[in-house]
Amino acid sequence: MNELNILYFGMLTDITGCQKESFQIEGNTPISELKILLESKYPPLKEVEYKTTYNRTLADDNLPITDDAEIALLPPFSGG
Amino acid sequence: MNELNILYFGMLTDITGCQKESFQIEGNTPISELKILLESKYPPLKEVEYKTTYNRTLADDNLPITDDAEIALLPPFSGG
Amino acid sequence: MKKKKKVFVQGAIAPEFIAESIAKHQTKTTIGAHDIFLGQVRADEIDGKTVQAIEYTTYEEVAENALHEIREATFEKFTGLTCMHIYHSLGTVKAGEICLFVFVSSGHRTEAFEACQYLVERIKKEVAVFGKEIFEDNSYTWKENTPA
Amino acid sequence: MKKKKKVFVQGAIAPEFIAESIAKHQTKTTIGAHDIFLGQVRADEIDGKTVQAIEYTTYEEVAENALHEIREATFEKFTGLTCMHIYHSLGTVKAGEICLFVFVSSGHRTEAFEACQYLVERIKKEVAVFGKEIFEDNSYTWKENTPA
Repeated sequence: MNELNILYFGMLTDITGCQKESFQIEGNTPISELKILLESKYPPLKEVEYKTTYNRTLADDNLPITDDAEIALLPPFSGG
Repeated sequence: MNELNILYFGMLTDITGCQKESFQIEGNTPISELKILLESKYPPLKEVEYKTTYNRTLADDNLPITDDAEIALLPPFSGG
Repeated sequence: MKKKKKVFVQGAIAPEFIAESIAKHQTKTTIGAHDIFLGQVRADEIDGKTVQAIEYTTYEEVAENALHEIREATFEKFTGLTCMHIYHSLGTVKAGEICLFVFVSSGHRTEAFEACQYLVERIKKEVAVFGKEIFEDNSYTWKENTPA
Repeated sequence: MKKKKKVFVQGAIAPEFIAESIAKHQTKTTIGAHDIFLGQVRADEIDGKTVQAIEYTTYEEVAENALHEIREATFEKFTGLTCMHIYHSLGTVKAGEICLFVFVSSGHRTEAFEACQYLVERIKKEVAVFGKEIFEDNSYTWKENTPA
């Protein structure tokens, strides 16, 4: 099992009601699977666009999560 | 006869040695004729590029000078 | 690899800070042109309510990595650049105040213009900053950036 | 026809003056983007001598007429502009100091960028200003503008 620290930003915090949470998953779970788990916990996540980082680097959906990691869900950026 | 006040700017003042001078010409002389007169007074003027204004408006060579006017010779601009 | 420069500042960017940045460049006498972009918070009206302020948050390490990469790419693309400075606000910035300051210097004007615009587009698109537009009644909406 | 605005200032343009201009725009809350171009005098080396300063002269009425026309044309071409300010130095401006300050503001960034660059190109090309580059030994050469 991997112990994940999941961070939510911007409008996603309105959906999750929190900015971070802990989450346990099987070793080698791909990002795409984690997204399905989170989207079933927070159904409105399915309706919005977001990117995912794995240990602070943008990650593709098929990347497997191989360690205790920091995962972040980032909605479209709106700086400036 | 028209009494002209002729102004020189920028590098042209190196050629003429002055920034302004008075000059008398026949009525209805076109700008082109005035330029020939000035270029014969200051031969290096023939070698340089310049524009002419007639009473503070850019003037074509064929425009006749019909009054006592302010004529200026302007080399290429180099502001900024 | 150059060291990562400090980009994020708490609250609005003061005009005096911009003046100091400009003044610091007066010893660099190969510079002929500066282009400065400033983002200012608009009091937009949205569904009958007026934006009073934007509250900015960031995923700081991820944003700084992106900024570092953008900076390096800009120096590579515009080889005549002398300097480049980027500052972005975090926290609350009121309508009329400045939240983004991008400052590019070069020998000649065309590179300064092009590099500045290139930087601003990439910053808006690629840097993990989130703006929350706050209305007078403390309700809010999440800011969306328009494409250039 | 709007009244002609004062463009020419004696000597260098101070960073504090730029800060004050920026601060004055903080009450205009429809502005989302400012683009500022600054021309700075370069210490160019020409035939082994180094430029210490540029001395600017103008045919003031003709220059102001051209600037007025450029300003009107810019407002017509870029209809989303909120403000436009142009300042140019006359007299001596030392290397490292600022001689041109063009300041454009609009709701969104693209117009500010495009209008500012458009203005700077037209000013350099169409406004009767003449720069004399002064070397350390008080000899000089007449400045020539490069096309963009």
